[in-house]
Amino acid sequence: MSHSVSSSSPILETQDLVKRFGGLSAVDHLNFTLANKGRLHAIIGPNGAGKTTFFNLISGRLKPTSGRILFKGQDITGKAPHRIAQLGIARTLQVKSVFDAMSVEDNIWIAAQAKMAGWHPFRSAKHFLKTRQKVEQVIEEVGLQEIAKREAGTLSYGDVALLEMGIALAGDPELLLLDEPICGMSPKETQRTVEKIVELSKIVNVILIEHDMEVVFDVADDITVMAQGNILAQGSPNEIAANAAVREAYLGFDDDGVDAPGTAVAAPSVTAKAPSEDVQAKPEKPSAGNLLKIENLHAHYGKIHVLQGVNLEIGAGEAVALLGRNGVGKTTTLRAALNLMPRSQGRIYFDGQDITGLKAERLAALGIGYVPQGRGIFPLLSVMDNLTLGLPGRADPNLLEDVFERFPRLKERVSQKGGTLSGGEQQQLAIGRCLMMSPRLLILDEPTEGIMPILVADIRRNIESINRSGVSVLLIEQNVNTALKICQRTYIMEKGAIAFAGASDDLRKQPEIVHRYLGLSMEPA
Amino acid sequence: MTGKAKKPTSLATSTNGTTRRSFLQTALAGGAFGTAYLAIGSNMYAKAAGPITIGHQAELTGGFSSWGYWHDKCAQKAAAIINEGGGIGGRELRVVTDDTESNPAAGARKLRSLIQRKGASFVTGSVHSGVMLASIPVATELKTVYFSCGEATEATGSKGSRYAFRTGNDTYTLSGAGAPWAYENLGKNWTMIFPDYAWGHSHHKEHKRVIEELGGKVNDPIAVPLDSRDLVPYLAKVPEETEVLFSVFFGALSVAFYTQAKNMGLGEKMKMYSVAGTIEAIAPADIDGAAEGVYFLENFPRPLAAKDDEYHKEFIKIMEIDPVNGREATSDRVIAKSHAWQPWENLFLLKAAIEASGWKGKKDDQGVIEYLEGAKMSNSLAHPQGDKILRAKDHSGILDNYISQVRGGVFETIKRIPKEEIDAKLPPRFDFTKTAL
Amino acid sequence: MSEIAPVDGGKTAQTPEQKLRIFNGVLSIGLIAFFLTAPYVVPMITNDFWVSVTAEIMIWSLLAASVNLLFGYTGLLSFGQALYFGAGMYGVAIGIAKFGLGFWTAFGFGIVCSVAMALVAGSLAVRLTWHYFAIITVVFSLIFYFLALTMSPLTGGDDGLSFTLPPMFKFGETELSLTDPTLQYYFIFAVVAACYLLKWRLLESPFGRALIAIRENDVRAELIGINVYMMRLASFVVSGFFAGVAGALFAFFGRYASTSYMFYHVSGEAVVWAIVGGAGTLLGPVLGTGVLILLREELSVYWDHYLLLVGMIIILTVIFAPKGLAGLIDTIFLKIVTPKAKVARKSEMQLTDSKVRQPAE
Amino acid sequence: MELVLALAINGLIWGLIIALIALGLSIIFGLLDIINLSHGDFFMVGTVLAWFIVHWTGSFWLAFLLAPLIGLLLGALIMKLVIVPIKGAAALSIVATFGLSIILQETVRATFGPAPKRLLPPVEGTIPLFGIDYGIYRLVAAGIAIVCLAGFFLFLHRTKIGAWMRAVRHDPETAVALGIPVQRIYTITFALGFAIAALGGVVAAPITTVDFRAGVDILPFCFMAVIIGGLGNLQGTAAAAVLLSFMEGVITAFADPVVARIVSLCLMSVVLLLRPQGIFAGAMS
Repeated sequence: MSHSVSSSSPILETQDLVKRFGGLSAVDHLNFTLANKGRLHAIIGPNGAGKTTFFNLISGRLKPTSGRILFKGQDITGKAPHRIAQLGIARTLQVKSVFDAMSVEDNIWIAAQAKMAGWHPFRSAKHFLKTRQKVEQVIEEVGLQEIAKREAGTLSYGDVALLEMGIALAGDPELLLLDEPICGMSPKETQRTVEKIVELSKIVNVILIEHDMEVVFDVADDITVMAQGNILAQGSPNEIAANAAVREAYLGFDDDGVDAPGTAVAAPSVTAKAPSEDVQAKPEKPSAGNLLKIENLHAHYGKIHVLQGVNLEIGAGEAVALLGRNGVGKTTTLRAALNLMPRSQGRIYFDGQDITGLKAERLAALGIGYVPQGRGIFPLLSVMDNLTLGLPGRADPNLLEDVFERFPRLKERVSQKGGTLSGGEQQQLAIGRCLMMSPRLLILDEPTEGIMPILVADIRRNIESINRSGVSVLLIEQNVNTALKICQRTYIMEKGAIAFAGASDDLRKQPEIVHRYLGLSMEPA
Repeated sequence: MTGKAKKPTSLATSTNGTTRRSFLQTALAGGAFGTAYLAIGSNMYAKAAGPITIGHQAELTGGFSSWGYWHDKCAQKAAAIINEGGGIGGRELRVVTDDTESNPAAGARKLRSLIQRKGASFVTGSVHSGVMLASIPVATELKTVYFSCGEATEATGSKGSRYAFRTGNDTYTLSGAGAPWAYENLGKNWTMIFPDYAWGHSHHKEHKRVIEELGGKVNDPIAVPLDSRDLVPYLAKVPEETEVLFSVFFGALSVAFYTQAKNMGLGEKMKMYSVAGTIEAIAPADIDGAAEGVYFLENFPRPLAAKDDEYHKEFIKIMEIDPVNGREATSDRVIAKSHAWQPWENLFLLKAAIEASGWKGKKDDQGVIEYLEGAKMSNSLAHPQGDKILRAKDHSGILDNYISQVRGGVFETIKRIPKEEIDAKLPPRFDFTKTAL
Repeated sequence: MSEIAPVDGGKTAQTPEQKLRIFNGVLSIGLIAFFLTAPYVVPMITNDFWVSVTAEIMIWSLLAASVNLLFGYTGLLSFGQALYFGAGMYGVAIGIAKFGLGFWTAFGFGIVCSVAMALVAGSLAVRLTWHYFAIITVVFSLIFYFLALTMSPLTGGDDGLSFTLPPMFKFGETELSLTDPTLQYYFIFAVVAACYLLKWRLLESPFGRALIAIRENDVRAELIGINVYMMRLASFVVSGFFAGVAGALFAFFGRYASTSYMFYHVSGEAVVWAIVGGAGTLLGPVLGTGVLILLREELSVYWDHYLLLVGMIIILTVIFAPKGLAGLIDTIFLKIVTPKAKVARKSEMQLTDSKVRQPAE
Repeated sequence: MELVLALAINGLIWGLIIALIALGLSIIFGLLDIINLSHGDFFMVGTVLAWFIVHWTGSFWLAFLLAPLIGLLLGALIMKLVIVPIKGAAALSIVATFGLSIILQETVRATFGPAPKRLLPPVEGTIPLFGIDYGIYRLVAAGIAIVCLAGFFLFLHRTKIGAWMRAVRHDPETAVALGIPVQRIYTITFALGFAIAALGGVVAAPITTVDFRAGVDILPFCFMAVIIGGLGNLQGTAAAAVLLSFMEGVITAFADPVVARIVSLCLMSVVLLLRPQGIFAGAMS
């Protein structure tokens, strides 16, 4: 694989591109140039780096706040999406979506014919020979011949992804934007799709947003790393792999002194035996007996088999972390376990009681407190209402006092609306709200996400002290170090199943596992 | 009330025995028909050429269903009497009823249904102006005599035809009958308030013409949107100097009008005058005095006392209503008396026309039409509303009207306006007799 | 999966889907044959009345079809189709009664009125989707309903405007006019059939496929270069055209126009017909309109309060046959044809699933 | 000028009553995403219940208590039998509530009868108001409407169920996780929507009429208030109802009432096209 971006005339260029949502700059003075060379260009970056917003700006779904976008030298800033598509930029969406009620053929057909749709209202679609040839060609290119007549809604997830690409290709694009094409796929599907992407990149310019670093470093010719709406680094995979700033942005280790396991970029690659065996390995029984036990949990989002048999246990008084890259199914595990979404299979036990069929609303009373991702504060309700919402009757003044003692800020703002609090205060409120119900298990989904760094340590200390008071904790966290500090044991998820289970201390000693599942892990160049 | 009204009626046995029979015979004999058929017993018509079917297109559901119930009941009772008296020309009378849902589209369809599906040779039709106007072209095209009961004057005017008749009043005759009296006795300065659609505007136009011809002053009209529930904004616009507030509403809107006008004390400041349609199927008692003191132009006065004769008495008895309020004995429904007599009388009129013209089938329709044009009906059980004529030229009924006032929750009739007076004031404006069939 | 792939050589191995297509084809041909022969066949069985009911069902089904084109194929639920129906109806009635137009010119005038109305209203309405779209279509239809009501000298208001039919053709002395019921029936049949044919052609064309694509996924449609706004507008105008033709036909049929046909209840009925019949199917509107009108016609004979049953039937259909009668027929047919095949396919799916579940290398 | 003032005040008062009915429509829409075409009939059922209760017990004030309670029960029943089975599919809900509307009207016609009736106001008499005599009950009704509106907002903001309703509307999943019985809240909301409309029926019955078709006329106006106030925005709905009615009152003083109606409808189109979130959005939340 080769080096940096060459300097022929660019197919895509953005000049000082800015997109603000309220006060937040999702894309911040971005200058990006892509040469017209038929290379596979990957964009990576942590969540919220502005990658998808960038795609949305190019494809016209969002209008930039300022700046310009040039396609083949032509200014396309602010043009309608269909115009941009007609000019030759095709894209796929992060959440796979095709025309479900139409056959595979027709899906591709509609894309091939899109530019002329409406101009031949009386001529049967079947009679457009050129289009038919194009459709056949595309179907062959993406390898969907077998299932060309099937209705798109009945396809497997992997086939849908291929179809997505087929749809994108059918419009004869000169630039193809792929947004996490393999997200949520089974390994087999991943392999097939990645092969296809590589093939395509020989025909057309491809920009790929992807979280699976293995894939990115394997196939990309060039990589752009985005962070906070701008470019953090750009270069060949090797250059990126060696870039310290990138690793930090990615692994998100705190700077509070602990040795980040990611220091060893050149760490030896994980041997083949590690993952698959570990997946099946059941964690040892915790000493105190199981408080929560998740057995063989399966779940689907439409066609996507998101959870493929998750097993997880939490002992009484234990703090357990559930880690994994974006999209591996951590939040889904929680939602499925808490009966917030339908399961396909699996059993859940809480304190020995089978709660599998129980209504979600009953769980809180059993002692499961849940702080959802994004905190789930009700913005129009007062702080007091938020705190006492889940309680059956009046608030216990002692409990209330405890919560206020723990979070004095909440007491000051008790009659303010929840929506007016800062992120950190909202997090305090969300935790306090659970504590009001005297939980035995506190489940937190990314409690430090989007919180100012100063407050992160505060939240961490609070979780620790809650745990010390005897409440079990299940923590989903992007910030590996925070998680490892709080929790005695750790599970790592990969592709909808538990890939690693063990003591946090063990994990600290095995940075390569963290790399394997969470961070930059790559084959040696 | 059950749905049995919908079945074709044939009265197999007389429950009231001979007393009833003999009364009927006398009563009918007093009518305008020949007496020959009276000899024919009720058991004989079976031998004749089969039943004669007359369709009845009525508002059994929807906005006008409180009226439609009575139209249906009147038709059924009349048919029973006719059959009891030997049918029509010795043939049994079958009345088939179809529901218009108070909706013009359904109404026109039901008219086709009556004629084409159920084989009606003649139809007595709707009291809903929209249904009636949608139906007349259908009836004309299917060459079937059609009686309407609605008041829009177009039915026997610009939208009429040789086949369309009406024995009751329209806005033209209503204005000619009542407005001069009201002008003389109630006041010279008029304000008119009415629902903002064709029927209301038609009333306004006709009454304004009469009052202005008499030299009175008519203030700006107040048209109330049909979907209004709050009438105060409109009532507030009634000028102070108004002496007579003329209103035409129907159903809920008229109850709302009386209620709210009463609440605002308008009745104390001016005379309130209206037509019977406004208070059809509603007893003044049921709206708790809201209509107290209002003058109404009726054509079939509610209290027996206003037209105290045996035919009226028998009509009341047959319809099972009380002689003061017109309330049904078996329910709390109140008769829509000024309109519902029309299907009753239309059946008797058709009977007369059929028998007089020797009608045997469709081909003889011309004879029936020619009989109807200018037909005279006289006070009898067949025509309990009283003497009337069906004018030849404009196919309109000319009949006695009555001025009543609500006093102490009941109607009190103060004046009869004879049909001759009305006829003289209202020359026909159309002539259908020249139209080819 | 392979069972879906066409089997070379013989036609013996039909998939359930293929059988369903054939079944639907037979059903359609049967329906067309019925409509084609109704004026002769129906009186043999019952009487002339049902011929005119059949004609009326065809007209109303066209209004339901206009709802269906928007909702079933474009994903926009219009609650204001009565407006374009009314425009077509008044175009004809006013054209004949007030401007003295001939038969064909009045017909054309009615259609032009409705299309123009749809173009103006649609250019605003299709900026919105879903709830907002549904509501703004009602608002537009109410505005014009009230306007028509106030302009009663022109429209006749609630009492309506009736007119005498001008002749269709004149050959010297002989005049052809819709007063001949058979001619009227075939005129309505021809026009409605032409509209359905047009609808079918449109849906088979790139335009129709673009509409379905928009219904399925408007974001994706936009991203592959379909001008979603223009397509929706075009669909809106075409459906306004169908509603307008229906209105014009109804004016001819009744020799009458009235504002009461422009009220939102008429639009509501059309939506009910379309959804009860089966949104997104070509024949659904005919089925829904036919069944509901016939049901009302028959039930009303037996019970004063038959509307209770009509309401219940509507609710039950929505609960138990959310894809409408057409969908129900298809489901039943598929169940009869393929009890075994379905089971087989299911187990195969599970197999695939379990394969996927295995941990990968 | 006096007339304008009188009409303006009348508009205000009538608007308060409408606000009560529209509020029910708004909470059903806001929480359940259902366009309820039978809402006018919920109101109508309220007027009929009031009539029956007054005629059986002779007490108007009892109607205030009983009619909403019966409305609550009917609402819960309808939720269970009609709304839950269609799983909130919006297009289907429109059709289902259309059918429901037919059923409610026909049931009332079969039991109460087709003829409109009047219900005497519990308080009679008039007071002079800018040159017209104004029914005292209207002022009482406005007072009751204010109390009910205030009571409802208090309920929404001061009680647990109210807080739950607001929470569920914002984020049902988190609400469930906190132990809030979301399904039951949905049912309560629908039932409350019915109850409020029925209460509006009791208040309005002595002013208008008791009639099985009363809902048909009131529905479009309620929808206007809900849309102009912003779909699902409760305070906005109440404010819009009052504002619209006030505006129509003022316009009626100068122009044809249908013109006033058309102006309202045009205003509504503009709001939908330019500010579909309603004119009060932002100001309220």
